[in-house]
Amino acid sequence: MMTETGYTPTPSKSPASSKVMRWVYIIGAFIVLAAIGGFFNRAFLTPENGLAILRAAAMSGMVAMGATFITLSGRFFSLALGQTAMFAGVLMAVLMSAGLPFGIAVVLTFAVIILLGALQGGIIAMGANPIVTTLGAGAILAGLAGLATGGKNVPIESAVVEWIGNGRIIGVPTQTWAFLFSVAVAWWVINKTRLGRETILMGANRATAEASGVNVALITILVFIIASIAAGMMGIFEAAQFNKARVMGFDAVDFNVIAAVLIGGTAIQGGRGSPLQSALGAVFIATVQNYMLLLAWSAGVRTVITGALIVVIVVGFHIAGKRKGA
Amino acid sequence: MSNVALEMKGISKAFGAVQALDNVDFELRRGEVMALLGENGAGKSTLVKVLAGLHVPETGSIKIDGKPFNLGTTQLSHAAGIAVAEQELSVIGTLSAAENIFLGGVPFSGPWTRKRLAEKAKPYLEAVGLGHLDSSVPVERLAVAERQLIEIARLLATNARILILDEPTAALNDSDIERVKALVTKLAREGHSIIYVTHRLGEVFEIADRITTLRGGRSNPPENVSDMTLAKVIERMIGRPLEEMFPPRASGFGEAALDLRNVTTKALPLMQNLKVRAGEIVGLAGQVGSGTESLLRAIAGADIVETGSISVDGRRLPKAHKLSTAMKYGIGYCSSDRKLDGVFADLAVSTNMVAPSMRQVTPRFIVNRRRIRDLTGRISGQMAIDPKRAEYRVGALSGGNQQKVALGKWLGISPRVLLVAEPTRGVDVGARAEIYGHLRRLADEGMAIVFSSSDIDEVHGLADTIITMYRGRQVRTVKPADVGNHDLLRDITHPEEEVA
Amino acid sequence: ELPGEGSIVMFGQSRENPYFGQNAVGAGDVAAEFGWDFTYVESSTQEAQDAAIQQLLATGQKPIGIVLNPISGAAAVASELAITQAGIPMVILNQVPSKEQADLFIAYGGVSDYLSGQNAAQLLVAGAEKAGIELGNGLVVNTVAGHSAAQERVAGFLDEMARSFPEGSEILADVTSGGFLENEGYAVGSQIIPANAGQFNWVYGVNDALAYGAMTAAKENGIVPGEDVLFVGGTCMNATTNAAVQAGELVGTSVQAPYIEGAAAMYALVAYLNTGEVINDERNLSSDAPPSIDEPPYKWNYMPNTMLDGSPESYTETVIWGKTAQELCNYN
Amino acid sequence: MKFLQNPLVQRLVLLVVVYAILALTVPFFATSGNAYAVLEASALLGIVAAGLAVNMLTGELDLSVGSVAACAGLVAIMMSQHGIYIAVIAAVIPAVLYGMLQGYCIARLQISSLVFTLGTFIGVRGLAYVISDERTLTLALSNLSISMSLRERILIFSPFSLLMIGVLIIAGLLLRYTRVGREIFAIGGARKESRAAGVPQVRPLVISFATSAGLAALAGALASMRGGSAAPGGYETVLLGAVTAALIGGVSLYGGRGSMIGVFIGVLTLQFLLSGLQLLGAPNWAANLTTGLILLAFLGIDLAHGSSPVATALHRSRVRRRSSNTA
Ligand SMILES: Nc1ncnc2c1ncn2[C@@H]1O[C@H](COP(=O)(O)OP(=O)(O)OP(=O)(O)O)[C@@H](O)[C@H]1O
Ligand SMILES: Nc1ncnc2c1ncn2[C@@H]1O[C@H](COP(=O)(O)OP(=O)(O)OP(=O)(O)O)[C@@H](O)[C@H]1O
Ligand SMILES: [Mg+2]
Ligand SMILES: [Mg+2]
Repeated sequence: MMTETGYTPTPSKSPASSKVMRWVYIIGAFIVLAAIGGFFNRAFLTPENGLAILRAAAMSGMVAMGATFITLSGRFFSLALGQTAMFAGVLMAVLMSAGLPFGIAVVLTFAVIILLGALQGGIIAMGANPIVTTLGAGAILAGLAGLATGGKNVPIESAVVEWIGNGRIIGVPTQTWAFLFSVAVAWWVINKTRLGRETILMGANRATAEASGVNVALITILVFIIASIAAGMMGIFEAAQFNKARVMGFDAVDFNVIAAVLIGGTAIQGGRGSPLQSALGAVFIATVQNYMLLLAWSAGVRTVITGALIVVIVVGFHIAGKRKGA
Repeated sequence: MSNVALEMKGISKAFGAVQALDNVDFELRRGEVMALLGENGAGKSTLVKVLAGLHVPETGSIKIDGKPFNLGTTQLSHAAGIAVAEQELSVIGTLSAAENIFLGGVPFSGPWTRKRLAEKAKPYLEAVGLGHLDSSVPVERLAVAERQLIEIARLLATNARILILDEPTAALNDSDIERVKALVTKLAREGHSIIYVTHRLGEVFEIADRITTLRGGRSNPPENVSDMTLAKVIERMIGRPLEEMFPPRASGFGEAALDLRNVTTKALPLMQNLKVRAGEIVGLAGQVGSGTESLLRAIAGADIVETGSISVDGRRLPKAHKLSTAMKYGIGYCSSDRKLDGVFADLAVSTNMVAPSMRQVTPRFIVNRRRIRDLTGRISGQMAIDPKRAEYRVGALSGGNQQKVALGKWLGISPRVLLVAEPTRGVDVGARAEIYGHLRRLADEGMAIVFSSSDIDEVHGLADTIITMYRGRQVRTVKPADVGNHDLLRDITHPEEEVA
Repeated sequence: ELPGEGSIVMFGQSRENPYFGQNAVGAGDVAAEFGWDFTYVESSTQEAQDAAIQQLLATGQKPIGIVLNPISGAAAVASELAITQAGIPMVILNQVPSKEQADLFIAYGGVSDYLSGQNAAQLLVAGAEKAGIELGNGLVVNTVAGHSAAQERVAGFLDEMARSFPEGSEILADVTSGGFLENEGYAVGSQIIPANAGQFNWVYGVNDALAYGAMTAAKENGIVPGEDVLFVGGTCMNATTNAAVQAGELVGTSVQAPYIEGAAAMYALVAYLNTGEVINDERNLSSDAPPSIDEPPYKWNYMPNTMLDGSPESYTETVIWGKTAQELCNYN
Repeated sequence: MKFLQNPLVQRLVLLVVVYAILALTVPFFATSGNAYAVLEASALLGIVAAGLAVNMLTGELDLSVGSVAACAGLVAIMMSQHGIYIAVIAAVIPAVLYGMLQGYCIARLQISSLVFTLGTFIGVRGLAYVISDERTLTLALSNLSISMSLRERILIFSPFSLLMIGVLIIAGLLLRYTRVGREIFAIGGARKESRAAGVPQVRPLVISFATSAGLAALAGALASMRGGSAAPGGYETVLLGAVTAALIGGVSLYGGRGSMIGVFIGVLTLQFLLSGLQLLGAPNWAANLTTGLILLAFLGIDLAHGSSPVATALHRSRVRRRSSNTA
């Protein structure tokens, strides 16, 4: 009874091949960038500089790994990640200055961070708008941290923390390892686990996901927990490097993270994208910044170019995605 | 002066690899109703959109009243006297009826005050039989049929001579359909030329003067309705005669698989009882709003069951169960709105197929690729879905194939009970027969199936047991052999006179 | 005739920044000394600060004096004019107003960032002599773009360097970072230091934290601070940077204490309230004791910017207005 | 009691409650001087929020308003020697053109404005640094009379705050009573349907982005001249403030719902709180905490009614409880 059609698959529509093309584009962009970079500045193409770029991408990169889950799940993004990072650092420092050993302080900190993520996810699962919820949550976290510290930096004294902040493993800083590790974990979770699959399903169409038995409330809570953990990790690394937790200096985190996710080509509506792409997005931004820094361009010019590049890249992804046959 | 209002010659339009329109010729005379027919994906809507100025064809010429015309923007198409009500409902819920009428480029100068709008909108609303309406109420508060009529009122307000209606009755009740049909006839009599797109082939014989069929993007020459039969129309559409629309019925049933006792929900305050045996297909016949879909929603857990009990294979579902609980008891549910909650249009066919079976394909939470492959292979086989397309976006498939994916995805959890609302809404006649065949085969394999439909032929042809519903009440339960279409139609429209 | 009671309102930036927190404490302590109420109104943007000042004036409150720390540079001119027109004596701190704005305020009492930059350059030169290094080219790690105090510091630093090296010591890179703290210094340092490795032997961070962050990055790249490359910030801040100074990783520092700054501004205000006069000139305040309130304040009163050579003794033995450098250099 | 379900009424009630609490607890709060100061402080936020609300009504969000305001402020200060009118015009016209271009791109590409304006948000900020040479620009002392004239007190108003009220009224009328206004609501509430209905898609978006950029520039230019200075890094928080005010005022992030009266209520609610805290000399974190709590409180209102998941869950548990009682 099947209708006969003389249909032959054309490569341009095959999702597998368009995925390959996407990677070809991304990697191509990096190669072009590297070539131009190396041409104008010899220092750009050195291994040291490569490491420096990875290190520069590491902080917002690791948070972007968590944030990608939120975007993929169709809950847009969180505007509380910077504050979560700050709060995690402050909380750990406060606990340690109260005399708790590092291990316990870290466990307690993450317990609180997980709770905070779960609370936000829970409110959003109840039907609240994610942007408004996280905007509010971020403001409250900033308020609480200010209240707890009176605005003072909180010093941390611990050899372990010192190592976490400044250690190197085979010459590569701990932060870079943490970034690579979170990329691997995020990739694995998205591609190889039920949670990952259900996150994508929910982002692609929440109503269908629910009708197919996906527990969207649970997934919502989990993705916000994951993002909070990633932010908490960053906060602890930030605090560890200079042995003190600070209340200021996390304003740009949210935007850097969102930029990494979007430049990586993850769709803002959810359901399409991957943590690997976000990681590349973060590295890409870091590379461009690094290059302009090495040429000692003024901050204004650097900012203009960063903005213009973001526009060009997101528009490029958008057009490529449409051509694929939306 | 000839009486040809619109002439299109050699129109072609491709979307990437899909040749949606392939050298299409089309002609429309003054004052006639031209039915535009074809399978899903045949190119009907694309042709309509070319006329609306939404698509620019790659080749071809268009003449209006004998003069060549360049379309390509909605403004040009307006200027040419063409007005289109597209397939998707296009009224804006938050705005009022009057505002909706004047928004789409219809002239209205001066301030848009409530009073002025109401005054100017009145004649158009009257023309479509909505003269009584308070035109300042947001249309989201109106019934679907009224919204459809407002769309037509908007066409009239443009003073266009050529009106195009793309599946205006797809989502309407029989009685509302009558309103639309009467209106179309009246407008044609008043001198409008009308292109009427539909999958309800019966309508064609009532209101159309001529028929143009499209098949795979190519056009057949127009034919007079009076020269045609239903079988001939179908043959033009699918390129071969349709032997059997409906599969043979079951010979016997098994144990009771689904049992509802005194169930009520907010939408269904009257108690509902229902028994469905393994292997049985129960058809709930009723108009939109009659409660047929609400009953399915109640069983599926999409609506909250306030009182009463539901059991599957003798196991009683918990009170006020959720969708996911129903699933665990072996209930699969396809709503009538595929795009909304039936498929993931942007994801691959294979991903869609395994969505309800996450537990099976991710044992210990880890994705098992082999299981996914096995399951998609099995479903593709059972539902006759081309396995080569397993990695395609579902949104790129035809309506019929999308519906097969929406149904087939349930096979992974081997449901005891399958609930299907409007199994063939917007699905063309060939794919329709195919879907009926699949449903029957699933029943034969031991599933209990309940479907709801506002299409009486469908219920009569497919169901083993028919339940008619009217305003949330089960009017009666009958065997198809014992009733005619006529009785069913009366039951679902005005049952009072008959039922004691 | 000093008022026996009254209130002082200080407008400033968020006390979540420890520097401004100490500003407030320093000013508040002096106000308390004279028995006055002290309110600190904090804002995070210039518009918000303007609004807060407007609100104070509009509600008819009449403090005996106002201390103003404009959010950005000379940005608060309109608010200053409004306060002056309302007849409330106002002193400014933290951002030196230009001479043209002299009519808009009673006196300035606070840092001279130009001096801070000069001090840093002198520390660098002295450090190089001590380590036996001939200064060559260098890098500057700046703070956020458009920060006027930092621009002053760099100007002072460069002028002083030009005096010491008339033939020119080249700046290879002058880069802005995202903030004021170690992390930000590290973020840019970790990129420009490996890229310019071997071509420079000094780094100026516009404060000790930025210099320290850059220094950390340098160490990670195998550079020995104090031997291969000299690092200087010139504003003591916290335990970490102090330890680095004492270890010779930063070549000395100077005490530019926010606590003293707040006090300096208040003393200028008190002296004016007491005498009703201002001497239209500038002076560097002595580090021994606060200025006398019986003499009129100068129009521009620069707080002490005492250099420390980096020895532990220099921290414990240097005393400014009764507080040791050790105390004053531990606010962050 | 039915009118209490009107979201606008709920918001008005909240505004009154906030005012009453502050008036009773904060000294000087309930003075006419403070009313003037609050309105004056609202002017910047109000004008930006009016433009952004038009933008949100179309279902879009222009993240670049803060950067545009900063650029406009710088231009206005640079041009101030030619007088206030020239300065404002010189600041606003390029912004309007920029907004039109941005709206055109977004409409034609059919790209999410959140994604697109993330880039312009950063790029235009960079432009501010470039045109100012990374310095804060100040009004020449001889031009400070501009500043004074903008804040001159008329009862409880100033020219600036009157302008804000005027902008809100005009925007409200245009939205309500013109075709373009209705188109803005249409494409915001129902993008797909409106396209099918033949509502032009490009024009309303061009207008909406021109409005958000133009009003941001107007507000930035006037606020900078009122304050006597413009910093390239300025107005960074105005986006968040304006969005918050619009949300408090009931403008939907998904488009199609909201009103200028709501925006005004939102702006005032926010400004009352900030002003109250300021009068108390409260630290920054207190403002953070309050804003956060207010936002969450509004989520509460929105969650409580309708068919939100939480309402469904409550209903479900009510049914279960009832049936276990009767069983
Ligand atoms: N915008 C588009 N991009 C890509 N392909 C398209 C687009 N619009 C239509 N098509 C494809 O063109 C073909 C013709 O589609 P069209 O919508 O005209 O069919 P139809 O006859 O109206 O079908 P139905 O009865 O389901 O409404 C189909 O294969 C369809 O999927
Ligand atoms: N939106 C779209 N974008 C790209 N390709 C499409 C789109 N819609 C349909 N197609 C492709 O166009 C071709 C023709 O579509 P059509 O609807 O005729 O499919 P079909 O196999 O005949 O299904 P059925 O018999 O169930 O109607 C199909 O191969 C389909 O994959
Ligand atoms: Mg087909
Ligand atoms: Mg169609």
